[in-house]
Amino acid sequence: MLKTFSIGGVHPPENKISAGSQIVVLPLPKQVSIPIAQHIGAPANAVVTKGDKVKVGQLIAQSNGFVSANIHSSVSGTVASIDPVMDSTGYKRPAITITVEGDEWDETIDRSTDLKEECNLTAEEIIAKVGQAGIVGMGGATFPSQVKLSVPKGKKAEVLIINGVECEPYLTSDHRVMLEKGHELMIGIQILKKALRVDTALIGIENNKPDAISHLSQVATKYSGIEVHALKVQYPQGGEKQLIKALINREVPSGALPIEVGAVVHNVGTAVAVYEAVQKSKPLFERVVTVTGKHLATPSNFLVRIGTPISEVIAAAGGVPENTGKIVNGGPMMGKALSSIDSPVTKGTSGLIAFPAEEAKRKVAQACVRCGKCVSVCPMGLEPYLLNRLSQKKMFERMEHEHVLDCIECGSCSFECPANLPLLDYIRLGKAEVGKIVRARKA
Amino acid sequence: MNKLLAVSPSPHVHSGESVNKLMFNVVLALLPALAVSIYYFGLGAFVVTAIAVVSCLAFEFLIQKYLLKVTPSISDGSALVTGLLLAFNLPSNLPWWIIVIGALVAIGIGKMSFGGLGNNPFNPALVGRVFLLISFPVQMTSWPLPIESRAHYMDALTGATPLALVKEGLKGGQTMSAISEHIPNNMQLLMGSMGGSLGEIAAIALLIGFAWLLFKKVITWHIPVSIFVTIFAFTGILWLIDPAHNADPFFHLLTGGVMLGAIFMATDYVTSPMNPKGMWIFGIGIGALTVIIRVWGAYPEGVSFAILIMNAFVPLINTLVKPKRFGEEVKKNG
Amino acid sequence: MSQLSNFTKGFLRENPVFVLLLGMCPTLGTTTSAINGMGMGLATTFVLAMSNVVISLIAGLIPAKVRIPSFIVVIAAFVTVIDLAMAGFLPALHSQLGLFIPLIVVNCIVLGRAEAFASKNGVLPSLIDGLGMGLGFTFALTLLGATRELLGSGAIFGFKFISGDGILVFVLAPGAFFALGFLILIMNKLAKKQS
Amino acid sequence: MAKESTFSNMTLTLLVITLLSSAVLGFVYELTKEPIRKAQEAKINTAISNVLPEFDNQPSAEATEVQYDGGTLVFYNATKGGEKVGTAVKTFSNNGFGGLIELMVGFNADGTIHGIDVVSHKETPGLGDKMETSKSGFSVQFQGVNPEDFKIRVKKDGGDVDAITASTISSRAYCDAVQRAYNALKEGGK
Amino acid sequence: MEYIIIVISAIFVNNIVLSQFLGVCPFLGVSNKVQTSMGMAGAVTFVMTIATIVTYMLQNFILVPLGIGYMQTVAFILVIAALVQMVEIILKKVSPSLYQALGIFLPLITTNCAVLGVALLAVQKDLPLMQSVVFAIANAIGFGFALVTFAGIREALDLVDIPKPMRGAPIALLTAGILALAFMGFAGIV
Amino acid sequence: MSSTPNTIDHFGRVDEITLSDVRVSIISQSACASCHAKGACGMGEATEKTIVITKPNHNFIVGEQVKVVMKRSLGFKALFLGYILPFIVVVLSLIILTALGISEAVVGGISLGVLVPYYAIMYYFRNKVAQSFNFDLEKLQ
Amino acid sequence: MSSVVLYTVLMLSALGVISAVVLYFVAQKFKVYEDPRIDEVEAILPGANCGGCGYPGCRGFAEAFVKADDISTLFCPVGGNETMGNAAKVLGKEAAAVDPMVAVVRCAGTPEHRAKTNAYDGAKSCRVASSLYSGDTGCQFGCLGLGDCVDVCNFDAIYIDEVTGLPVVDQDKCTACGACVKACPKFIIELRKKGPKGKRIFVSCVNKDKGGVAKRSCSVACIGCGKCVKTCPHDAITLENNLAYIDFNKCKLCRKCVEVCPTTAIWEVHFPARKPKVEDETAQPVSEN
Ligand SMILES: Cc1cc2nc3c(=O)[nH]c(=O)nc-3n(C[C@H](O)[C@H](O)[C@H](O)COP(=O)(O)O)c2cc1C
Ligand SMILES: Cc1cc2nc3c(=O)[nH]c(=O)nc-3n(C[C@H](O)[C@H](O)[C@H](O)COP(=O)(O)O)c2cc1C
Ligand SMILES: Cc1cc2nc3c(=O)[nH]c(=O)nc-3n(C[C@H](O)[C@H](O)[C@H](O)COP(=O)(O)O)c2cc1C
Ligand SMILES: Cc1cc2nc3c(=O)[nH]c(=O)nc-3n(C[C@H](O)[C@H](O)[C@H](O)CO)c2cc1C
Ligand code: SF4
Ligand code: SF4
Ligand code: SF4
Ligand code: SF4
Ligand code: FES
Repeated sequence: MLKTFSIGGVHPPENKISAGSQIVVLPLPKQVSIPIAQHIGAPANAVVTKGDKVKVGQLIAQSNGFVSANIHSSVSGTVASIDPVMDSTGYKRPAITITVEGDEWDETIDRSTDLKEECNLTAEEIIAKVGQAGIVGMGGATFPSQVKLSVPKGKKAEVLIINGVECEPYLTSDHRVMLEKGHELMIGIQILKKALRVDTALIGIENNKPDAISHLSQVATKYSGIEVHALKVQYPQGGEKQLIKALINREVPSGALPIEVGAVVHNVGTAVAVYEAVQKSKPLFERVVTVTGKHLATPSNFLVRIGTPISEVIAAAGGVPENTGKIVNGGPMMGKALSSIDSPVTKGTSGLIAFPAEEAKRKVAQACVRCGKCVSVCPMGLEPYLLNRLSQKKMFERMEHEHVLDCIECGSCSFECPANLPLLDYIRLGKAEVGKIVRARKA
Repeated sequence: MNKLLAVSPSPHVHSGESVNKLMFNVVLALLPALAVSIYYFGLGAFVVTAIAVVSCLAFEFLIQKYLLKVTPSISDGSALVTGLLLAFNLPSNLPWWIIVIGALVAIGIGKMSFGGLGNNPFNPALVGRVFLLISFPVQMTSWPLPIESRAHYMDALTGATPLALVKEGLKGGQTMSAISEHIPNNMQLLMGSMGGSLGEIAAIALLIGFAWLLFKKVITWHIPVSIFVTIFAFTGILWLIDPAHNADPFFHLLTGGVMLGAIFMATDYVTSPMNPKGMWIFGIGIGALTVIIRVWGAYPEGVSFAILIMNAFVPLINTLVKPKRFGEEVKKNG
Repeated sequence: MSQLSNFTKGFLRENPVFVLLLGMCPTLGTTTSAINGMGMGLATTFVLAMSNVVISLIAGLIPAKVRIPSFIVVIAAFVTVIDLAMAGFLPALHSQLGLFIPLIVVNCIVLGRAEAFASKNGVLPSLIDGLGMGLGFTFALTLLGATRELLGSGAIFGFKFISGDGILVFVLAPGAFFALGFLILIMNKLAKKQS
Repeated sequence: MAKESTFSNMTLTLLVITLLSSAVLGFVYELTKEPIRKAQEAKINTAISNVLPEFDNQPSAEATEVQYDGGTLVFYNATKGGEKVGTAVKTFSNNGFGGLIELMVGFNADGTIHGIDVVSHKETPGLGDKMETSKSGFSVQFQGVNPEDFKIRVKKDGGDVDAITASTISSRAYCDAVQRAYNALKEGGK
Repeated sequence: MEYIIIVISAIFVNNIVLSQFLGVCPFLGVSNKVQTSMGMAGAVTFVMTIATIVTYMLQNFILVPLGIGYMQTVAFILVIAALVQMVEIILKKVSPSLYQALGIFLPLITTNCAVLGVALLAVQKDLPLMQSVVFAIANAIGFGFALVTFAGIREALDLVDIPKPMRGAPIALLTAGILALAFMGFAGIV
Repeated sequence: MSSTPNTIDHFGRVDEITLSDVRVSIISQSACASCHAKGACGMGEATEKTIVITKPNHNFIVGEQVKVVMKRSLGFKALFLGYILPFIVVVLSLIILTALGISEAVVGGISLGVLVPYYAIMYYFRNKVAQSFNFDLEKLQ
Repeated sequence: MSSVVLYTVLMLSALGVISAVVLYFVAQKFKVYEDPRIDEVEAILPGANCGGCGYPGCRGFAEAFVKADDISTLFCPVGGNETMGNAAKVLGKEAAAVDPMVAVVRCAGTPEHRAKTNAYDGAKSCRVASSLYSGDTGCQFGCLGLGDCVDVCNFDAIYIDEVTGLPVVDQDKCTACGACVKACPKFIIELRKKGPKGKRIFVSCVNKDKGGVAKRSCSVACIGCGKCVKTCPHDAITLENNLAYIDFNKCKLCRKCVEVCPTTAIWEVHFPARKPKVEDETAQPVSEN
């Protein structure tokens, strides 16, 4: 039996259409808009002004606090404006818009493709470099990585877990990264291990990516203390709590961080970014984005500069087909639907999925028949049907008691509900309200 | 683009499961039992089922449309299931107007008063059935003989159910060995050759339905199995203590409504607990109450009552028995 | 408030059973037939009217703190009177109503009217109030009894309308709840229509 | 209205009220004592006259009580013109669906049953209560039979009595009570 | 054995609320929170037991010897009312904080019907003291049992959308009716 | 009313504030609160209960609506000490005395009588008991 | 008289005295007095138990009202002045009249003025939608039209107009309880003075975007041009974040601002129709009643 996590989980159709497409470098856009808030935490402070000339990799916004991240220019050119730009939620948020002129990289960046194995930096130096490079989690949460590497006093990291699960249907960017950048990944992992002062790293990969498993297993033999584990295909195995449970059979306590059980989880993309930052001094200004959809002309994986308009990325994959009903930024289970394709690609954009109109519309909700399916699939052991009701009835204190804050918003409940109820819609709402209450109480 | 993009919160995909499909699968699972019933009871089984189903659907439609003034949702199939199960709990010679009253009670009182599908605390079909049982004890306890009365509806020849024979016999001071001459053997019980409500007789057909429901993941095994285990253990102990005055556990499992109740009625989502732990408590309760009523009560059969009583406990079970949460055990130390 | 509306309010607008939901025990427990319901209602009416009268007379003389016990004594006395009288003159009905006759003493309506109305008003209004409330109660019980009797045995006040048995539950305990539930529903609807 | 509450005026008020009420009550009790007794007697008397042929004595005045089967049976002898016309036996059974059932069974002088009336029972309305003479003809089948050759048991148990539909338990208890009355009568009541 | 019969009968077969119709008002009115109804059940158990002991003594050692059994109603209600209040005063005097905690925990204990009814029933049944007490306790448990179950259902119903006209009393009564229907399954156990 | 399953809360009104205490009267939240006859039903006289909270954590003004919050376990503890334990004591003494074959009048008398020492003991321990019951006042937003 | 009567009298009297003693102590310990005026006040209150007054239910309010020394801070929005007057009479006091208020919807973005840019397909709740994204039109401030305000109104005073997709307040039913104001995640509804004969003037827009952006997303948006501010003779209008706001305490209903607003973002309701041009009938629901 393959390892997996213990409670709940679903298995949506995988639809990894673009799994076979090699990563293609997307041509430079004419203009990029780089939001100053692309991560969890405080927005960065712009350090350029309108009219400034910038190079690729140049710092344009400075991290603003412990939980925040630097932002670098992804192109070279002139800063056209620092104005609010519509982001993927439709709200206008401050962004640095740059008109592209050529492709001049910052001199410090090592643009060669050779592998650089050795790393003689100390843990602190590594962490500092990761912070400077503005690396945030590429697994979707965009949490500043240097924060996760700074193990709090009194806690000790025992194992590094590398998240190559990519349990979301459709998405293949991590899969391609593992296949095409296996060596970089391994070095990145060694660096992360050093930063965390741990001896072991476990890479968890779902069994629907046998090529990645065998490739990495083979590469890993060259390095000490890196194990590759095949996992049963089960959503949301990529959730860090689930992955930790699957790999080392420990449960992160409710409300606690993984470090509580001695684990630190990083995405494969993050590890590669760490390699590039530490060994090549390359900040995070581009990422792999899967562009896919059943009716898309050429489902692809692109290496995209941050700030590129989403419309251009999709155009490169053949453009938005005629009967597209919905475009999602991220995976189909957790991604955000776009209200317009004019917003830019950010550090958290792992994929863009176009759904044909007939799959886009939700079905009409019926009455909850209390079938308990939502309860049985919830990986956190919650009772979504109840949370949904409580949220609708605004009974937030009881929601807190029913542990709504444990919800990882994986969407398994809404996915499974035969009555097509928008469970997560209301749970998320309630979670936000409860969060407010809890914060107010602490204050 | 000429059409507007849809925007909704995640997730953006769905399993494709629907209430209608679930209900449809329950109907499918009930078909073998219906077939057996029509084989044994013929016309009566057919007429009673038809009346029950049609009147349940009709009442649901009328109440939703004219009293609650909402869009009728009879197409979700739940009223169809209620109708079928109500019919399955009735003798096949029940006069039509009694069936209609039963359907009205089931749908009107049991379901719609609480707001319809998903809201009712008690199993609607059983509310209807028990209401009838208490209101029309004579009609509700005369059971057409299988096969012999196939061509008749109301004027069928009637007899007693094996459970009633045993109860009467024991009350009249006979021992099991004397009684067992008059009751069918276990094989006959399995195949359904006995008097009884039209859908409850054929254990084998009901078990086939069970397998279908499990296969289609409509229900989980917890509730039926916990009921079976409890009844088997409880009656087994009584039987071991005094085999002369207690029927054997197989007899208890195969007669009356145990199979029908455990597989199809106790598992009604709306009126059963939401997680396996709760389901076990629920099932054990039903099993124990069934045996208590059968052995010591006035009624020869107690499954319906047992399920209804345990239905009443479901809200308590749901608040007290929670699913195992991720990360809860470790929390105690930390 | 005019005497008339004082009298009639008990029937619909402030009906103790349908609107105020008071005295549920006798309401449910004694209404197996219209005649039983009516008997219970009238017995209660008697106690209600008489105790209201007496209490309106003596209320001024009673120190506040012993109001309730004094009222209880008065009410209990009248309950015993009606209990004894029924045992003597209506033995059949008395045995049907059984426990619920002595329980009139704790019927919230009786003490409620004594406290809320009789103790603050004159003799005549108190009498009218007691009669009105009591008859409202009687009306509700009779209606409920008639409904249950009709559905349960096809008769009203013993007159058979339908041959055969009727729907037996209605003369049993669950039927009491069902019938009252639906009657309240209907009364609510009627009250809404009126206003 | 409310007067100041002091210990003494509270005690005094309550004392006066209770005094008055109790006096009234005592008076009412005295008044109703007789009617109540009469009503109880009348019930027995009606039952006796319902189950016996015409008589001209006061059977209830000459009742004899007999302990039997853990309960009490009461015998009422009826005479007409000094000649014995029959005996009414107030009998019981504890096996009713609702527990105790009390019957008045009237026997003719020759031991045949003349009539049966229900004195009290707690059987279910609509089911067991059909044993009441006013509710069904159940008791008719006992009239004129001699328990010596008419087996007072329901047919299910091998007797001659047609049970009330769906109320075998009540019917059994009924038979039980009748049989008890007959047995007692045979043994010593005469 | 008698005790078992008394207990089963009072809790299941002749449940005080669902089949005897005593204490219906608090059943319908107060019981919408499980924890409150549990508290209520506990308090009622105590009050019923004490009240039954007191009324038992009153009946058997005062009223009956004096030949004034008809004073039952008046005497009982006064004694019970005084008793309940006395418990409160004593509690308050003895432990004010405890009393306050109860004040927060419990709404009123308005179970007059049930308490007086049980006291009267116990006396009517002519049970000896010990059995009367068991009878009272069993009824209190039956009351609590019905109350808690019902509160559970109503808590759950709070989360669903009951049709407007059904809200409040009608749905509570229907639910109670179905509960009573289910409890009829226990018929005949004792 | 949104009490989490771990706490019980109750609306009340501040009646009086002294240097160290706040006196709050509890507004009955049971069905009785909206019942027109509440002033009248047997226990109506005690509808409004006052509780005293020592040194609350906020400033309050007289007449303010507040929420009195108590741990649920305390509620059950109060129930136990106030009703369940004396009940057990009474029933136990009943059983023991009956088993000893003493006459009913005595048994009844004594078993009721044991409540006197019970309450005496409670009285003796009242300060200890008092310490274990504490409530909080919360402001209503 | 028989001994029965004697015993009866004796026993009852004894009981009477005992109760008196018990009750004496009860009386000492309990404050039993419940002010009867609470009942009277409660009877006067509308009984909606809506909480609009800030108390848990009408009874809570009645108690507070009777106990309070100063009743001027207490007001039942549902009952209004008349009710408060009556309630004050019970206490022999005088209730200060409060200007009647009404809920006002400050968004005029009908589909005609504000084109849809996407199709919302989530749970039918404004709060859910607004926590997800800016909305299904170009205006990130405007009404989402999913009716959270309608759901919370206890008085059926607000409904979504099928044509405009915007909520409409029925000013006769609205009690100004403020529930909808709290429910709206976009802060679109405001309680404003009802005005004499319902006449009131307000800016029916909450868009804070700069003029051009605002105008592009909605043709009747307030573009923050400031003309009204200059025009107003009573200094009632302020401009903040590109949005004009009319202080209803200062507004004298002169209607001058209405004329100058280039986008018809300022509404006047319940005024007699103007003689010359009325530009856009749909935007100006003079018919609102
Ligand atoms: C408020 C907050 C504080 C966090 N602090 C730390 C931290 O100190 N150390 C750490 O390793 N991760 C920290 N994390 C990161 C989380 O463990 C987690 O990796 C991140 O939320 C993304 O995980 P997900 O994509 O599974 O949601 C923190 C996250 C949040 C939201
Ligand atoms: C439901 C759920 C599913 C997730 N799936 C994945 C996944 O498939 N791959 C992944 O790398 N991260 C996934 N994540 C994010 C991880 O929890 C975690 O944030 C990440 O592995 C931490 O690494 P990072 O900080 O380098 O991104 C998922 C998170 C959640 C809540
Ligand atoms: C609530 C209820 C009340 C009943 N009342 C009686 C009754 O009063 N008398 C009786 O003989 N049977 C009564 N029964 C029926 C018995 O339980 C039993 O089914 C019946 O007496 C035996 O059936 P049979 O007469 O058809 O053989 C009652 C059943 C229930 C559930
Ligand atoms: C597995 C399953 C079992 C069901 N059993 C019943 C049943 O016993 N009685 C019934 O009325 N409806 C039954 N239904 C239909 C439906 O759930 C029921 O009518 C709801 O209680 C109505 O709210 C069942 C449905 C399913 C899916
Ligand atoms: S899966 Fe849907 S229908 Fe089933 S219990 Fe959960 S919310 Fe209800
Ligand atoms: S979204 Fe939350 S509640 Fe739903 S299944 Fe996932 S963790 Fe559970
Ligand atoms: S419209 Fe708003 S303010 Fe007016 S009554 Fe309704 S909820 Fe209250
Ligand atoms: S006014 Fe606010 S709450 Fe009402 S529909 Fe518009 S956005 Fe929703
Ligand atoms: S509790 Fe019995 S009448 Fe109210």
